[in-house]
Amino acid sequence: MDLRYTAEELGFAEEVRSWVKANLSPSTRDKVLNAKHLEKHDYVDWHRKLHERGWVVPSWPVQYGGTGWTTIERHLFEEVLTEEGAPEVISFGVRMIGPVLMAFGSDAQKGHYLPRIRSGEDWWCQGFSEPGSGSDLASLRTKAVLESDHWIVNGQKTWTTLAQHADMIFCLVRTDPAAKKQMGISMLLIDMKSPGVTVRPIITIDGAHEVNEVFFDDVKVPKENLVGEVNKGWDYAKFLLSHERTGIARVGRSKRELERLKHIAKTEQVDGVPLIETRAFREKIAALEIDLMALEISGMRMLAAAQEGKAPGPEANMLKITGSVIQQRLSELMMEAVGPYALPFDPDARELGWNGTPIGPDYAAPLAPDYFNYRKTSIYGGSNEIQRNILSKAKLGL
Amino acid sequence: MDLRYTAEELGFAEEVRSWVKANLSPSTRDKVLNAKHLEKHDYVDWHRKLHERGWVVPSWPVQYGGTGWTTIERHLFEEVLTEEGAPEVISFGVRMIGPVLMAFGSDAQKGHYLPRIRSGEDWWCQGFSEPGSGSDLASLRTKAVLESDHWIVNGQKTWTTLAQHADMIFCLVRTDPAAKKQMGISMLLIDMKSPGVTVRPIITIDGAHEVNEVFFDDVKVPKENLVGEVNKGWDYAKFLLSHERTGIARVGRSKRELERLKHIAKTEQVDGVPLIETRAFREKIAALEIDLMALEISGMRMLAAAQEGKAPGPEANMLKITGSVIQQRLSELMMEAVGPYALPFDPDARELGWNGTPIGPDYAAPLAPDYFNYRKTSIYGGSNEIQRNILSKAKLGL
Amino acid sequence: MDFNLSDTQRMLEDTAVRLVRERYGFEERTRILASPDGFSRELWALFAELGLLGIEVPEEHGGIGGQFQDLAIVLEAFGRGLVVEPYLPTVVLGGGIVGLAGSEAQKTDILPRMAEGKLMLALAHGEPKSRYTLNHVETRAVRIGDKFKLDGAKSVVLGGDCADLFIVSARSSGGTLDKTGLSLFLVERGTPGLEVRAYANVDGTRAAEVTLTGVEVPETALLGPLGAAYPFIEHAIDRGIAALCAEAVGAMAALNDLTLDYLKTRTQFGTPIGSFQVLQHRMVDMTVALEQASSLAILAADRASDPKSSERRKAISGAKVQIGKAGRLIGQESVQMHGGIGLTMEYSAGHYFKRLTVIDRLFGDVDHHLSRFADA
Amino acid sequence: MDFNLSDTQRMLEDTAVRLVRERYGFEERTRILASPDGFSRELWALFAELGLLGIEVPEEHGGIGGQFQDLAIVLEAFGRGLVVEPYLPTVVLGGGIVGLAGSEAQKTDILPRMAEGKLMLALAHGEPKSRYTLNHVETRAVRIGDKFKLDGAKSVVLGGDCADLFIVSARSSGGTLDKTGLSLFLVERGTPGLEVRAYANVDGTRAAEVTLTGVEVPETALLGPLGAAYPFIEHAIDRGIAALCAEAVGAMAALNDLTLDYLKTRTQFGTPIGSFQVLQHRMVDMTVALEQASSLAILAADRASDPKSSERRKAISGAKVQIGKAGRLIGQESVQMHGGIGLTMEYSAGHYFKRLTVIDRLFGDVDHHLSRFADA
Repeated sequence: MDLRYTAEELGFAEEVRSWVKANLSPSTRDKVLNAKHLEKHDYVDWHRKLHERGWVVPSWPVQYGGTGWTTIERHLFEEVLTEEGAPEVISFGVRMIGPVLMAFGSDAQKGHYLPRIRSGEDWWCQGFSEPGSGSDLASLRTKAVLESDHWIVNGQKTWTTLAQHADMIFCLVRTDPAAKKQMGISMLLIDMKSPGVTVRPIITIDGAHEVNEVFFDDVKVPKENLVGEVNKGWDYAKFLLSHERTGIARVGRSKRELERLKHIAKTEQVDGVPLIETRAFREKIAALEIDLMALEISGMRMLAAAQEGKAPGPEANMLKITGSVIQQRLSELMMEAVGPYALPFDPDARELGWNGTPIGPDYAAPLAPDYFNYRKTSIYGGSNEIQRNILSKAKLGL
Repeated sequence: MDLRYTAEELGFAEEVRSWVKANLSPSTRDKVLNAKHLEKHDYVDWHRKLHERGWVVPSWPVQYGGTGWTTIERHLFEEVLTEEGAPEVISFGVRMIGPVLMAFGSDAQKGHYLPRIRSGEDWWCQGFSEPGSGSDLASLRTKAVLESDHWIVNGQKTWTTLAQHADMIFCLVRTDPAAKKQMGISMLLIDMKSPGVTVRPIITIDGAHEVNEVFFDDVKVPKENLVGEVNKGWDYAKFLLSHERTGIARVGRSKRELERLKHIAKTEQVDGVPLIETRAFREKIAALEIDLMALEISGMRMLAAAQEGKAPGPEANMLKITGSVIQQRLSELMMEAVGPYALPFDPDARELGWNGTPIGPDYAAPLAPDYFNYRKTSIYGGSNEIQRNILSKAKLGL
Repeated sequence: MDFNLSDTQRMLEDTAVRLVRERYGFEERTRILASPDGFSRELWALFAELGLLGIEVPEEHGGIGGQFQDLAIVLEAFGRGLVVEPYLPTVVLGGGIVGLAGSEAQKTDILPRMAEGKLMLALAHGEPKSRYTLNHVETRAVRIGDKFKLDGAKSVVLGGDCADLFIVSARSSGGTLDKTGLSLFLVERGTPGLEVRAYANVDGTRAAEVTLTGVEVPETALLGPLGAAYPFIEHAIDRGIAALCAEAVGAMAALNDLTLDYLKTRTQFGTPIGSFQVLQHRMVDMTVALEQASSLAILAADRASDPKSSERRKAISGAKVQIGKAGRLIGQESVQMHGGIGLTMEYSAGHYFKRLTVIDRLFGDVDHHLSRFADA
Repeated sequence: MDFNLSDTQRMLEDTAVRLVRERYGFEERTRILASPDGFSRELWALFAELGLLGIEVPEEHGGIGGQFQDLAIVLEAFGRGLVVEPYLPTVVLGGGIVGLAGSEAQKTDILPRMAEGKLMLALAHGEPKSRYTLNHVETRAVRIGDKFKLDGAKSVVLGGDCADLFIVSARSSGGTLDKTGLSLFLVERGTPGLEVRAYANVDGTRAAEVTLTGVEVPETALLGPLGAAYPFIEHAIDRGIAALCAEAVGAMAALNDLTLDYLKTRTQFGTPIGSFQVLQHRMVDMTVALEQASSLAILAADRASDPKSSERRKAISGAKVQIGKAGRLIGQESVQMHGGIGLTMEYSAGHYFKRLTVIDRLFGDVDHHLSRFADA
């Protein structure tokens, strides 16, 4: 038992760090580190750079372009990228549909889509939730009917993240209305440019356009875009979600945000004393930092177990709960830190290259909106209530 | 709308206060104010004094010896007595079985028991809970069978508070095994000296003997000791519990305990600074004091509504939840305040007249044991989980 | 001790509640927010007509000569409707400080126009570095002959976007954190050297950054005693806090109702989500939190007019702490129980959440008032 | 980075777990608590036999020359069994500080006897007024010829009831709160002027108030450098905290198991209470709290031997905070879910609750370590 990184591990981290410093565009870095809005090209350019270096899909099997790193190395890689202000690689392709296709896709699908996911040519989004189907995903109604060599899809998806940028969407659709719930669902790969697909923005209370409604009106989808077998979609979705959860603790991101919080708390003053020196706030930061230290080690213990071949079990659900609460708490403390200047709504100040005078300190504009926005972390990817239900059954046997 | 007491109300309070100062025994007062153990005579002597003064059952109708005070006056009366260190009047007779007998008892029962409750001649205890029937009270099994002119009672009650002092017990017993749950229950008045009644102490983790198991082995109870009608016991119990809940917020007691907490926090020092001057602890006290201020006003709003004739509804359940949490928090902060000296178990120091040297400060001995003991406040009288179930139905309609 | 509403209070409650119900639906509010002013001058005129702008204004000045509790009752109703009109800045803060510190002449000049809805006010006190410290004032006032010259900056001035008249605090003596040496001045919009940068807040209300560069005002613009305005400022802000507490109680009550209704109507797994015990108990805790907060909001309103500042402080800061905590719990839990829909612009829950979040930031957050309470 | 147990650790875990399972049932423990000593000398001898008293003791001194993590593994098992034998006072604190500060001669004299179970130790450092401040020492040490004279009082000395040898901290120079000027002395039970008032703690473990009145010890009794003992004391206590964290993890795991079992077996309303969603979610939160606390207990054990005190402090204090919070949550919730039975002497849940409560008070509570962490 030894909780320190080996010299090799530290050397690896340094190699990654110097490469990132050399290759990450300064403007993208600035946006990420200062919570400004990223545009599509910020994501895509970085994705391409990683692809060229062969580092875009570390967790994939080597034959599909994976790096063959140890879990610790993968952890360090994520950590360094995040710390250096690299944009997150959009997970829908790399972490979600990619692994599903490797496990259940046809050779044609693997041959066509996996390289395009790696190269960033296809931007994927996820078509699971529907207005009537949130926590109860299996009640979804969007239906697909096979007519000769096409599926005809009708229905509506919602909360579709960044659908406005997407080239492809993987959808859960009902293909057997007679079968009960989970049984009649299939997974389809749909081109967003298909006639009959309409994307409608949902503006959230922070004023951002991040999620969308996606409508399907007699959309024709080639027969061969079915993933695996018909009516087996639910199994593929569960497989996919278990992969999603492992990334969802966001330890690296939270460590970076903790530094931003400390920076703000050092700059803000209360009666001439830096906020970070005032007991109450100082100890709120400390309590959060301790929770984060614990989460990081919990995460590594899970990775170590995974290294031993154990699949991420209920531990992943625990990480999701704790990780989401820590992200929310960080955003809340940053908002508190800036005091009355949390009030002004100053969206322009979040756009790169805007050169007006900010209202209040230059870090103030994103704080309240991000606090509002981050309430989502305990809702999406299976709400924390659902996580507790799962844990109560799977881990506690209740 | 005016939240200040009128001159009359304040005058009344002063009258009560000077009477208490003149009549409460100093040794009893010392025990109450310093969390020492009270003996039976402390309760009984005080009860008699109140009885002589005609103040022992303020909430009773005048024809039964009540004072006819307004709810505000009753509130002030309780407040002053508590503040001055008077022992609580044991509620089983005055607040529980008394009102039940007035509402449902026979004339003979009223004529015999009510005067003895007022005078303190009978010490009552409550026979509701059973080992298998806690939150699910209606599942109780103790049974009573009518044989000619006696009920033959067999079974076991538990968590019976101060049964070791009791002359009488009011019991819920199953009189119709066939009827389902609530329907087959009756209420019996049982003399604790009856052959076949055995009291077994339960020692709690604070080392105290406060609760007991009470066993009934072919106990003969005169037919006329049935309260009201046979198999109606559940209704009487519900009536009784609704009366119990109103007192359970313990605002006066908590205000007194808050002062004790502040006294301890002023005496304890951290690196030469009084604990109460250190930010973290100072603000923990403040947060609790604020909750208590709110609870006091919530309680008075309920009283005012009661004055208007509205019966104490779900508000009482809310007071119970908040009141119990505040009592527990107070005991916890007192324990925290004394630091390492919370560890020694020093029961002798809690007995009056013990003149050894205490281990650590003289106020230390009761603190950890009382913290342990006060966990009961969220369990008894209907656990806070049960209170929430009731509120969710009765107030929210869920 | 008496918890009953007076007849005036019943009347005001009916008026305000009906006004909100009939004229302030979610769509109407959305339209108002989207309008150039960000509030409705038409409704403002209606407020005046109904006497809501002159509740505390003495009858001889065209008001109804009521007390602070009467105001609180209207604010609770406004909280339920998330009313964005600048009632707090103009009536509670502006009208309040004129009433506390103003000369008869100033009251006679200002209060009737305010009550008629012809004059909007803003208290320009907070500064870029003052955070929640009321005695932190860097803006300077220098007497030059029969004039005062004002220089400095005021931040997040509520209602500063539309105010016709600013009540500006400035320091004529002492250091940045001294409680003595503060004075108040009446500065009309348009006065040379007065620059107003208006903006919307995250909750849709409006405010402004105000800078004063060599602003000259006559001696008659002095409101209250020279160099001794601090007690008036603190009292006026305490009244503002009591008003915010009443508004918050209304907003929390509405949000609890909305969430309870959602629990009863939203079905998942073939049953209303309100049938899940976990959500039931959490909804109960939100209800208890509201009950506790309401009690202290009532106390705060009762003590708001109390000149004894230490007793007032305990009541006001205690209430602000309780409101801050309850607003956070109810806001976050309501959004959580609603799920995604609770975070969208198109649904009202998220707007209540934002307003409650803003209220916790106004005039001192939970930490600030916890320590003020402890020190009172 | 490696989270796997070494072979020694697996072996020790098996030994300790079996020992607790076979020899430390609830009835057995109750008997032990009721005995005059309040612990079992027979079991103590068994500990020695199994090598548990000499885990960190170098092989040449009759130990197995293991590391602190090995110790932590035993303590976790002891936590599961609520073992009351003075393992922490003698082996972790006493043996620890001798190992850190002792001369070869002192180690050779003390450690073998400790490992054989022939010598019990107690670190007498805390004082009536010191609370959790390690540098608060009023006990004085004055050199008189070739002797030291010690005067002062030590409070809540863990294991002081049965210690054969006390390690006493005293001040040979400086003011009450100075970190310099502290020294450590070995004082044998029975030394004239050494008075020991033994008692039981609320959790059944034992301690003593120790007073020193003109206690004379030879120069050879000096442990470590004269006037420079503070770093050793802080390190020894940090090790003690790491050990408590490991013990607490064991106790919390056992209490969670006990509560989960109760949820599955206790029926009310005709169903196991574990079928109620509210209790399910709260049980999940207790499980998550344990997971989080375990992670930092592992970190604390990993850093306990770290001489770099600032890095060590962050790990130790962070773990103590997490353990304190988790212990409070798990202790209080377990009692609540058990109901009355959880508060009786006859059932084990309440005893776990008491031990966890005591652990939070030992060597600094949550507030103390939160601020130590923040300042580290």
